[in-house]
Order: sequence, then C-alpha cells, then structure tokens
Amino acid sequence: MPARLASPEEAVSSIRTGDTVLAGGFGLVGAPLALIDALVEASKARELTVVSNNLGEPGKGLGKLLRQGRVRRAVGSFFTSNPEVAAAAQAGELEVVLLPQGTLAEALRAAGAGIGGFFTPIGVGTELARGKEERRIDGVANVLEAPLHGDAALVYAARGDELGNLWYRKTARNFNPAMAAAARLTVAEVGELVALDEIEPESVHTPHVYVDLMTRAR
Amino acid sequence: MPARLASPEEAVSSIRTGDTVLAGGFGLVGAPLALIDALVEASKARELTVVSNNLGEPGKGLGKLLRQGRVRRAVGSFFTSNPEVAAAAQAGELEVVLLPQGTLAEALRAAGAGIGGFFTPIGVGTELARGKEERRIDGVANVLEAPLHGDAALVYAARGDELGNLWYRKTARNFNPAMAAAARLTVAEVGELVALDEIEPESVHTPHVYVDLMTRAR
Amino acid sequence: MGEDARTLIARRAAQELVPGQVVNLGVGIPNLIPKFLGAGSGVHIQTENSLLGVGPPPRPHEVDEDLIDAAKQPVTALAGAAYFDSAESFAMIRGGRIDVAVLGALQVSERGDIANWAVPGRNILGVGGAMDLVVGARKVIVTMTAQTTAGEPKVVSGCTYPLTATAAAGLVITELGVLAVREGRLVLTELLGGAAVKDVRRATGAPFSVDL
Amino acid sequence: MGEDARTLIARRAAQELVPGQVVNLGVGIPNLIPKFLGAGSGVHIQTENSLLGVGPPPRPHEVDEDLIDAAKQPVTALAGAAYFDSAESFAMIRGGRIDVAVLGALQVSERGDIANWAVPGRNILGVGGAMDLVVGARKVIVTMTAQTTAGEPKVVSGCTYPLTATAAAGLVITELGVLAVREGRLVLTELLGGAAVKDVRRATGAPFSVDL
Repeated sequence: MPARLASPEEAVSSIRTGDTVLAGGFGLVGAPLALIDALVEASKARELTVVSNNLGEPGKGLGKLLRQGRVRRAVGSFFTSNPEVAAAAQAGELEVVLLPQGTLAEALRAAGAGIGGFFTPIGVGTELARGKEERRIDGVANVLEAPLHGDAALVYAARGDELGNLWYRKTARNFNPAMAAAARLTVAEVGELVALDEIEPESVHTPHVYVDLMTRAR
Repeated sequence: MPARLASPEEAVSSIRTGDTVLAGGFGLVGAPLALIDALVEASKARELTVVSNNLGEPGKGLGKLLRQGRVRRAVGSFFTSNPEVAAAAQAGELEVVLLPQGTLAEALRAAGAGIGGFFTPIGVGTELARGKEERRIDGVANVLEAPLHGDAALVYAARGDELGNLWYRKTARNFNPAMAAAARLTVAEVGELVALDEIEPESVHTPHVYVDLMTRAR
Repeated sequence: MGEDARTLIARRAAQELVPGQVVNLGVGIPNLIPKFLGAGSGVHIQTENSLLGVGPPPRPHEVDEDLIDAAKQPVTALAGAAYFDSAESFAMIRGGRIDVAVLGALQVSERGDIANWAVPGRNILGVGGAMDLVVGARKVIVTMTAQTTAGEPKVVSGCTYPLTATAAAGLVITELGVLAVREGRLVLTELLGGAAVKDVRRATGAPFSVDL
Repeated sequence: MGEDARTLIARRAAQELVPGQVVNLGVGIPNLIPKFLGAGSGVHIQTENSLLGVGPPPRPHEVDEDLIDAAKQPVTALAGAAYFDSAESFAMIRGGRIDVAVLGALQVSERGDIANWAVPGRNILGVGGAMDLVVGARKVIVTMTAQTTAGEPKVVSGCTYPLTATAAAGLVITELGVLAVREGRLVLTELLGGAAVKDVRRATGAPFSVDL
C-alpha cells in the first residue's frame, strides 16, 4: 500500500506496551527526531524493546525515552555514548543486548528479507558469541544469528515522494533502509515531501512497499 | 583498488579452466555481451561453471559458450529459454543446478557479504530442497542455502566512473550488483565511462571496491 | 473457447485486486489482467526482475531495451516507479511485501499445494521466481483452465507433478468458478461463465464444499 | 611524550598504506593517520557508517550535519565517493573488500588476538564495528602505545580483557617498534623513536623474535 501522511503523534499511536521499536540513525544523524519526540511526549507505551545502534545521548533522542523508564530492553552495538544506559543497566532497570554493528545491520536486513537466520564469522570466540550456535563452514568458524523484527520502525529520510518512496542523504542513510523493511509498521519522517519522479526511479533507496506512514520533520 | 581499464579480451584472460564465472543479466538485458563474446572467442578456458539466471539463448550470449562445449555446470533459475541447455543436460554433457530465482540472488549476495549460509523458507517440500538441511524457525520450515562465490564476475552497467563506481539503468540492474560483489575478480562492461561525481554519490549502485577491471561495451 | 476462458478468468481475477495493493503477475493468464485494471487502478505491479510500478506495454517508439518484465516482454514504468536489484526484489517478495501473486499452474491440490514449473519425466530446467512468489506473497491466486487439453482436471486431491510449494494457494479461479482454499479444504464460492455446480464437480479432481 | 608517541605511531602506520588501498581507520591514533597521507595519496578511506571516500575534515563553512564518520566527527567526501546503508557497509567489510583496518587496542596477544572494546568488570556496552572490521579486513594493523598509563604491557602472551577477535592482528605498531604476527608468533621487524631491542623487551609481555 502507498504511504499515508500522518502527524508524528498519530504515526506513533499504534505502538503498544511491550512492542519492539526499530529506530534509525547513527548517533543523531539520520535519527527520526520528530517521531522520537512524539513517542516520548504523546505515547504511553512502556516496556519497550528499542533496537537502535545507539540509545541517543543523555536527554536527547532515544535518551529521553530511557529517562522516562519506558525502555525495558535495548538492542544495539554502541551504547557507550550515553552513560545513562550504563547506569540503567547497572540498576537492573534495562536489559542490554549488544551485537557487532554489522551483525545488527544484517539481522535487520534478514528480517526484512524473509531470511530465517544466517551464519556469520563475526564475534566467534568472543563474549558476544556466548550461547550462539557455532558451525565451521569451509574451514571458517561461524555463529548463527537470528533476524531482528520490529513491531514498528521509525526512520528518517531527506526526501519522500507521494507514494512513500524514500531517498536518504549522505551518511544519514545508515540503518534506516534495513529498519524500514524489518517492521510490521514503518513510519518515515521526511525532510521534504516531493512529487512522483522527483526521486529518480534508479535512485529510490527504499521502495514504497515498505512505508506505511509518512510524517514531516519539524 | 580502483578499477583499471582493459580490453574485453584482456579482461577475461585470467579466467582458467575449471573456474566459476558469474554472468549478469536477465535474458540478454543487462548481460555483458562484449565480455561474453571475448570469453567465447579469445579464451581457451573449459570445464567452466557458469552462474547466470539463464544460459543465454541458442547461439546468443552464454548460449555460444554452451555450443562450444565449454560449460560443465550451469547454476541458475531458468534455463527453459535455451532448448540447447536441455539437450546438453540430456546428453550428460552439462550438469544443471537449479535454484529458485530469489535463492540464486540471495546466495550471490551472501557470498559478497561474507555470510556463511542462510536459512530461507523458499523451496521447502519441493525437489529443489532435496538434500538440503531443513530447520523449523519460529514455526516456519526453512532450508539452509550456501553462498555462491565466483572466480570471476562479468557484469554490465550503463555507467562506470574513473574509479569503477557503477550505475545500472532500469531493469538492466538485475543480478549485476550481487554478482559484482561475489567474485574474486570482477569485470564491469560499461556503456559509458564517466568522470568522477557524474554518478551522484548517493546513487552509486556498486561502489568501486568491488570492481577490478572495466571494459567498454561495443 | 480457449481464448475466451482465459479472458474470463483474467477478468474475474482482476476483481480480486484492490487499489493500493502490490501485485506480481505471472506469465500466461495473469498477464491478461492489466487490461481489466485500467489506468488509475491504484494497483502497483511488481516484476521480479526488478521493478515496482510496471505500466502498460510501450507503443513502438517507447520500447526501451533496458525495460522488460519477468516474461522478458517490453513494458513501461509508471510515475513513482522504483528499480532495484534482484537480491532486493526477492527480499521484498520473501519479506511479505507483495500483497497478491497471481500465477498459472499445472495442478493445485485441495490443500493448496501448487505445481506450476515442471512436468514429471522431463528435464526440470526452469523454476524462475515461482517458488519465491508463492511462498512470499501474502495471498496467492491461481488462474488456470479447469482441465488440461486432454481433459484431465487440474484441481486434484494431491499433485502428481513436482511441487512449487505446499499449502500456498488461497484462491483458484477457472473458467467455471472460484474455489477458495479454507483450512486445507476447497470451497466453491462462485460460479462463472454460466457453469453449474455439477460442471465444476465434473471438471474437478478433488472434493469441495459449496458456499455460493 | 604521550602526544609524541601517538604521532610517531600514526606516521609509521601511514607508511603501511599504499595507493589504491581501501582502508578503515578506527578512533584514536588511527584518526591521526590521514594528515600523513596527504592529498592525492590514492588511499580510499571507508567509514562504516557508511561512506567510501572520506576526505579531510571540513572547514567551518563546509560542515554538513548529514556527513559524519564512525567517530561521529564531521568529515568531507572526495570526488568519486559513494554512500550506502549500514547493511551494505558491513557486507563490504565482511566480504573482504577492506584492504586494511587500522585500530587501537587495549591488548594484543602473541598470536594476534585483539582486545579493544571492553574492560573486565565494567558493563560491556559498546562494541560498534570493531569485531566486524578485525575479522573482515584483509590486514589488521593495531596502533597503540606499548604500555598502559600504569606501565602494564599491552602486548601480552594471552589477552585478559574480553576479546574482539582471535588471531586477527597482522601488525602491531607502538612508539617503540613494529611487531609482525607470523604464524602465531611475534617478530620485531623495526625499532622506532630511538628504542633498543631491550626497551621493547621490557615493555612487552610476550616473547618475540627479532628480525630487523
């Protein structure tokens, strides 16, 4: 279905307590800040699993949600940039699931691509491989990783067209395309809403089949 | 390394007897015809494994190589369009490995992406799953598929820049990007050789790290 | 009669498609569907080779050699179309982003097994994207004549031809009627082309209930 | 001295990079390398967040909020640069398309095990792309001072800190010299900054042979 326009508040209104929310961005670059603000201010959903490379910064982006005590589990690769993550984990208020950054990206892609799981050599022999199935393939040790599905994905794109096709600018692309494809409900916050074909058909980064709702960046 | 310009003949000169050659294209659209012609006319490599969605048409594209009896094994998804494939298989001169088209594409991507193998629900319960490891994941039956690596990849792109960044036009993209990433040696036949930045950095489909040699289409 | 049956089936199949849906159409009868959708139908056609937003066939001067569908026929692209590579195309298919796949078949079983790519005893040399589509699409509609040219039913208790997928078909549309697969059982929900229930029974190799 | 050591290490590491190579530079000492490469070095810098063709730091008016490196610092992009998404970036890394990864470490063992992301007893909260890079890159160069500020050697017989990967380092460059990992053994191949072999022995917690 083509995407429908909605306010940030409406766009996040179907996120429920216990849901898994995928949030794009590398640090704050490419992060859907209007949607995150709406989730912080207009949603009552608690006990969230948040999948994001980082968990914002103290009091910024997803860091606000953490301060509200609404994140039960954080799945990502680099939480060191927000010391409040360490504090919450220490206090037993937050479960942290750490993945190598490439495994995080690939697990999201796998979810979007209907892949049941994949073997990767990354992390073998480290603490992050603990409890994971290991298998030697063509002489190389691999671990089995599972796809990472979301109930909702919040992504940011510089441009979205009337159908919901998305185009990302420079390094703001990062995790956004993989996340857009990995959730049941995908909301795209767009910097600019453009007419059809203003995004060259060869340059569409996320085809509209992945986008349910669009909202304008503030 | 950035790509180096070469003639089609030079570009295929390192392909050896017994090698696995990945060839882009869906039918003849997006097929690297100058490179295939060079392989047919200027190379003596035999006993090739050719990975391609189709094996050309009778006497066209990869069909020429088949007529020369130089293909030992064909891996692809749809060989019905070339009746000579059936004849060669019947005569025991050609081994045919058939994969669902999406599994073919994903196996090539997995090779390029350093993935050791992946579980997919496609093909379960059919003849194409015979002998493959099966596993139920989250209630869905999956089979394990292996990555598909090439010794050489021959791809076609409408545009290539001086470094080897590639841009594909319309449906001529098809298997080319996945194959470009899946081989030890990748040769790109380009319709047009352009200056740096004539391909918008956000629109590069295949970054130059995957391209070793470039040749001009004829 | 052959051509008429195919047209009838395609017209009926077109009614299953609603605006906004993303649809993949196989070769044969499904390829006749677009003319019954018309311009502005709001149906988005995906072709697995790899384009979302397939438009009508090109006029002669519009033919573009880089723009074909999975049947290798020249097509056009609508405004808002997107091209991608084959890996992404099938990620989209396996990932459940195709609302409906419409395809032809050689046999369909009462529990929705589909056989559409190979005939026993012949070399099995082409599967294309069929397996990916029937497993990945949210809804699978099979369009086919009720019987082979030799008069054998194509809807059967169990497929004897090599399977494309198990329990995949949701709806089977023939020139005689519409059969839905519900919890592994066939239900005749509609008669077509003036056929009576007994005509469907005669041409069908599997039991079905009737819920017209 | 601290800053000098880091500069010395970075300068020496830069000599390992040859035109045409694709290189990923970690935070810390590796980030000092570009100034020793200079413009037109022909070295292509990849940053995993995801850009191939990183240029020098922007002048103030050139800062672009959508253009950062993996250390979240503003960068520029050279002509011929390409952007991609994180899944593609790590496909490139795992797929062996990064010729050299240069990174800092807390410990390196004599067989090339690397520990660079966590300290025992503290919450382990950030790994980033380190594991992917040290396994995926064709050659891994570790740049670090020879000892901790507490005077403990960082090159050790076996790592006591949590591992990033096993048998991954190919070269270790400290302010005292260059140690190559050859078949699971350390070989001192070069002395730096006026150090003598005995200085390296004193600052190293693992045996090594000398091949200057």
